[in-house]
Amino acid sequence: MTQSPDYTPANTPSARANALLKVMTDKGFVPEGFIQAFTQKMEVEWDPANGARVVARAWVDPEFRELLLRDGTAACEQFGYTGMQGEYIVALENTPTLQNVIVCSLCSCTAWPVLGLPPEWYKSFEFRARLVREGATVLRELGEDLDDDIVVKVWDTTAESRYMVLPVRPEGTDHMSEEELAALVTKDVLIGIARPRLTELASASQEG
Amino acid sequence: MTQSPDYTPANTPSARANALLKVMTDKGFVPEGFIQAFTQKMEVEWDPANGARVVARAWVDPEFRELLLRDGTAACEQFGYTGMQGEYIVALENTPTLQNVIVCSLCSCTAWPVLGLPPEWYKSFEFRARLVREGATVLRELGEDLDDDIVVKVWDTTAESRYMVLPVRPEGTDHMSEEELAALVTKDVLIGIARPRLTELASASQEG
Amino acid sequence: MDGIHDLGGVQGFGKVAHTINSDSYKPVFHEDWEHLGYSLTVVAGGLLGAYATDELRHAIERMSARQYFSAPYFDRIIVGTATLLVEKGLITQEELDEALGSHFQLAVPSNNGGRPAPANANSAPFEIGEQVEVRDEHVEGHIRVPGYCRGKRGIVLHRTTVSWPFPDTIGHGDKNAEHQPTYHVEFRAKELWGQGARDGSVVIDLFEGYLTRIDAEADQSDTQTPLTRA
Amino acid sequence: MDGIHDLGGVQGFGKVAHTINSDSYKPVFHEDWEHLGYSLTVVAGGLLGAYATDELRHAIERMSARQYFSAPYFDRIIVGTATLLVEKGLITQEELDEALGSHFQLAVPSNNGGRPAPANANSAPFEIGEQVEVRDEHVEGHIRVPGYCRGKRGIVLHRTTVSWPFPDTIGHGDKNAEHQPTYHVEFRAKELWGQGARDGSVVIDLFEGYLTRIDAEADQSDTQTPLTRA
Repeated sequence: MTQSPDYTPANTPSARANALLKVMTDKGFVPEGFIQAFTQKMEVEWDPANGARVVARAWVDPEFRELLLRDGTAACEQFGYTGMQGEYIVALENTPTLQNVIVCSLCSCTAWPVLGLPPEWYKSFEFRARLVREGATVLRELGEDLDDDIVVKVWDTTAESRYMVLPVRPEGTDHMSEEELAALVTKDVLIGIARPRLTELASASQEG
Repeated sequence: MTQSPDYTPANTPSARANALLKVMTDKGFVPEGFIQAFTQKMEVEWDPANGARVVARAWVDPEFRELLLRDGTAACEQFGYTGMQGEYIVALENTPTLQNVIVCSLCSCTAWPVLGLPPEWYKSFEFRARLVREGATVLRELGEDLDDDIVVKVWDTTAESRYMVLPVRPEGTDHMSEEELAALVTKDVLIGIARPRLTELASASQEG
Repeated sequence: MDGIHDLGGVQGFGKVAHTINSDSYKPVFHEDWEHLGYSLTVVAGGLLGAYATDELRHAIERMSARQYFSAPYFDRIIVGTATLLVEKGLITQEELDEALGSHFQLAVPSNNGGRPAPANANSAPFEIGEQVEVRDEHVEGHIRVPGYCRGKRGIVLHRTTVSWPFPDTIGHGDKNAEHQPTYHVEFRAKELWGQGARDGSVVIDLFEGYLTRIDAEADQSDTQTPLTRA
Repeated sequence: MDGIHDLGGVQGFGKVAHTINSDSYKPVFHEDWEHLGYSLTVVAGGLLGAYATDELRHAIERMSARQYFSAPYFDRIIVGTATLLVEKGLITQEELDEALGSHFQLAVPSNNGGRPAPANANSAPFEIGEQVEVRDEHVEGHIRVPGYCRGKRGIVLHRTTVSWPFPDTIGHGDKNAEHQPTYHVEFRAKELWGQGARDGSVVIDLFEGYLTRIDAEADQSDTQTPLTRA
């Protein structure tokens, strides 16, 4: 033989997924309407705007900030951001000289209720392999060229803690409402590959 | 995007090989007849029967055996088994309680002139990954179930030494000629995954 | 297991295909089958209770290297889910093949039954600020220690207030797994990647059983890079 | 580099597809393009002298994980050869694409220029029977130290009578590479894989620059598994 039997599968990911769906449905394993409802949850309910609201609250409410850093799960519960993959939430506090970044080198663990499902690039082999070894370089390539005096601290999500980054509130935002502040906090900011930027207000708002 | 750009190449290994051949030929890089002659060398000249002849000689000639173990390259040169991937040959002496086995965990290095080109299984990810960690188990799975008192010594070909295994001459072969003895030494015996067996004389002869 | 999924620090990977804040992340799914990855595994692992999350992780880790690296993300979830449902006897390979119209390639069966948490060699939980060492173990079954921190030393930043079943046990379906807290352990980049590494650190979330206390008396070497002599 | 090609000891791989003495090994090639893998790389590296063997190894190591694991063996040689010929300016990506009629995927470019052999920290060559330690290094470029022996200790069985250019240098095309002998170093299985490993050993062929002498005075620990505290 010249190659392993699984070298070129004779079927596609889509066909495999639908075959498994069919078998599980035929067995009666899949409750009526469950997949639609769960997909709705994944597509709409779990949203980075949730994490953004938590961050904005922490920026304007010192007591809440203290709670968020002490017990992230309890703080997020106040917004109703709980449940699957949100059972033990830990907020990571950035400072002007410290940038926290989240990765899951072994698979794809993410705090779904506050960050939304992990994006493709977060699940990519490239991000998983490289972030823990050359964090600052990866961030620069992604477009966040941090000053040399900023230390990158990478959090590898290897167990059941689920992280969200609490960024530094940008200067020049004193006049902003909590809602306006939340619009500065993108999904990339919550994962930690980006710092919030005032100029992104407009485009971030469009993203909903 | 949902996958890397190279996920499903739009072309086949055969097409890529022939495209490279065309480009190199168009540039005038490929001398007339070279590929045919080199392929002949790979298919015919480099043959495990060569290593078998070396082993058989060592079994019948104590002086040659001493040379083979001291300077494998010089010993093989006496048969004309030299050149590419045969520049520094080291013979590994089995004993009744020691079985040497060769692998190249990083790629596929092999002593071409005495063993022939490496077989597919030798280049497989499975063999490369597992032999250095669980040699005895791999040998058992391949069909060589060694007694527990036999220690497996794996040689990882990570630099320029090229190995061949010198097996123990089986009992009951006193009457055999050098040529008959050589027929006991298969490619698998030279790599070290098998010990020579008297009963394999017939089938081994057929392999030429 | 020291599998090909253990990608942390593996070199040769190119640029991450992303630019910051360039993606709206909507729609969440890009192909119409992708939502089935999570939906079906939540049905199987959650509603049916057929397996724990660590069993799903282990099943995906057991995919052949060729299959793992060629399968898109949600396809790996599908293959892991199908593998476990077959292994648990809830569906069969034949049913999958028939529904698919061709062979449904599953993950490679496990060759071992996992292990219990290491017997408590630590007299007490680790404390914040304490230096700990990751056990230098080679475990054949499921484990949640990335290879790059094995045998390395770091500082405890946090001990979780919740405990979870030990992955090496529950990952093989053994519901008697000991519950343990995990620790956020910070490792300096130079400890992990050598003196040539840039400043910075990596914090890894490690179950108590993966860690050992450093005996101050036995530790006579440099505490920053104690295992490196070069 | 700590690449995905460094497969020694990686777990999760199934049975080797072979049974002893079952294969006649003739014909040597199974598809009519396979011989081109070696033929063309011998033309390019040998006749043209475009690159050294370690450069070819490095080029193959630089293939993306997806490409590496999905490509058959001789295809990897073709891709490595094509990559180097393009990088050396002897052919172009466009010529390959045109001949192929679609995109010819090459390996990922190197992000570094290799390194010289470590300055000689050893006062003399290592002797047969001497215990040596493999430097615990993380090298970004080409290197011929399999990851599984990094930082481990073994016994020298043989020093080659021939010297070769240091792979980390020549592998990046630097012809000023220092020539060094290599050593056959034997490592006990338990040193490599922990106390649970079965008896046996692995002998690795290591360039002098990858090894360090063990200072007997500094070595106060158990010599069999000196780096393991667990």
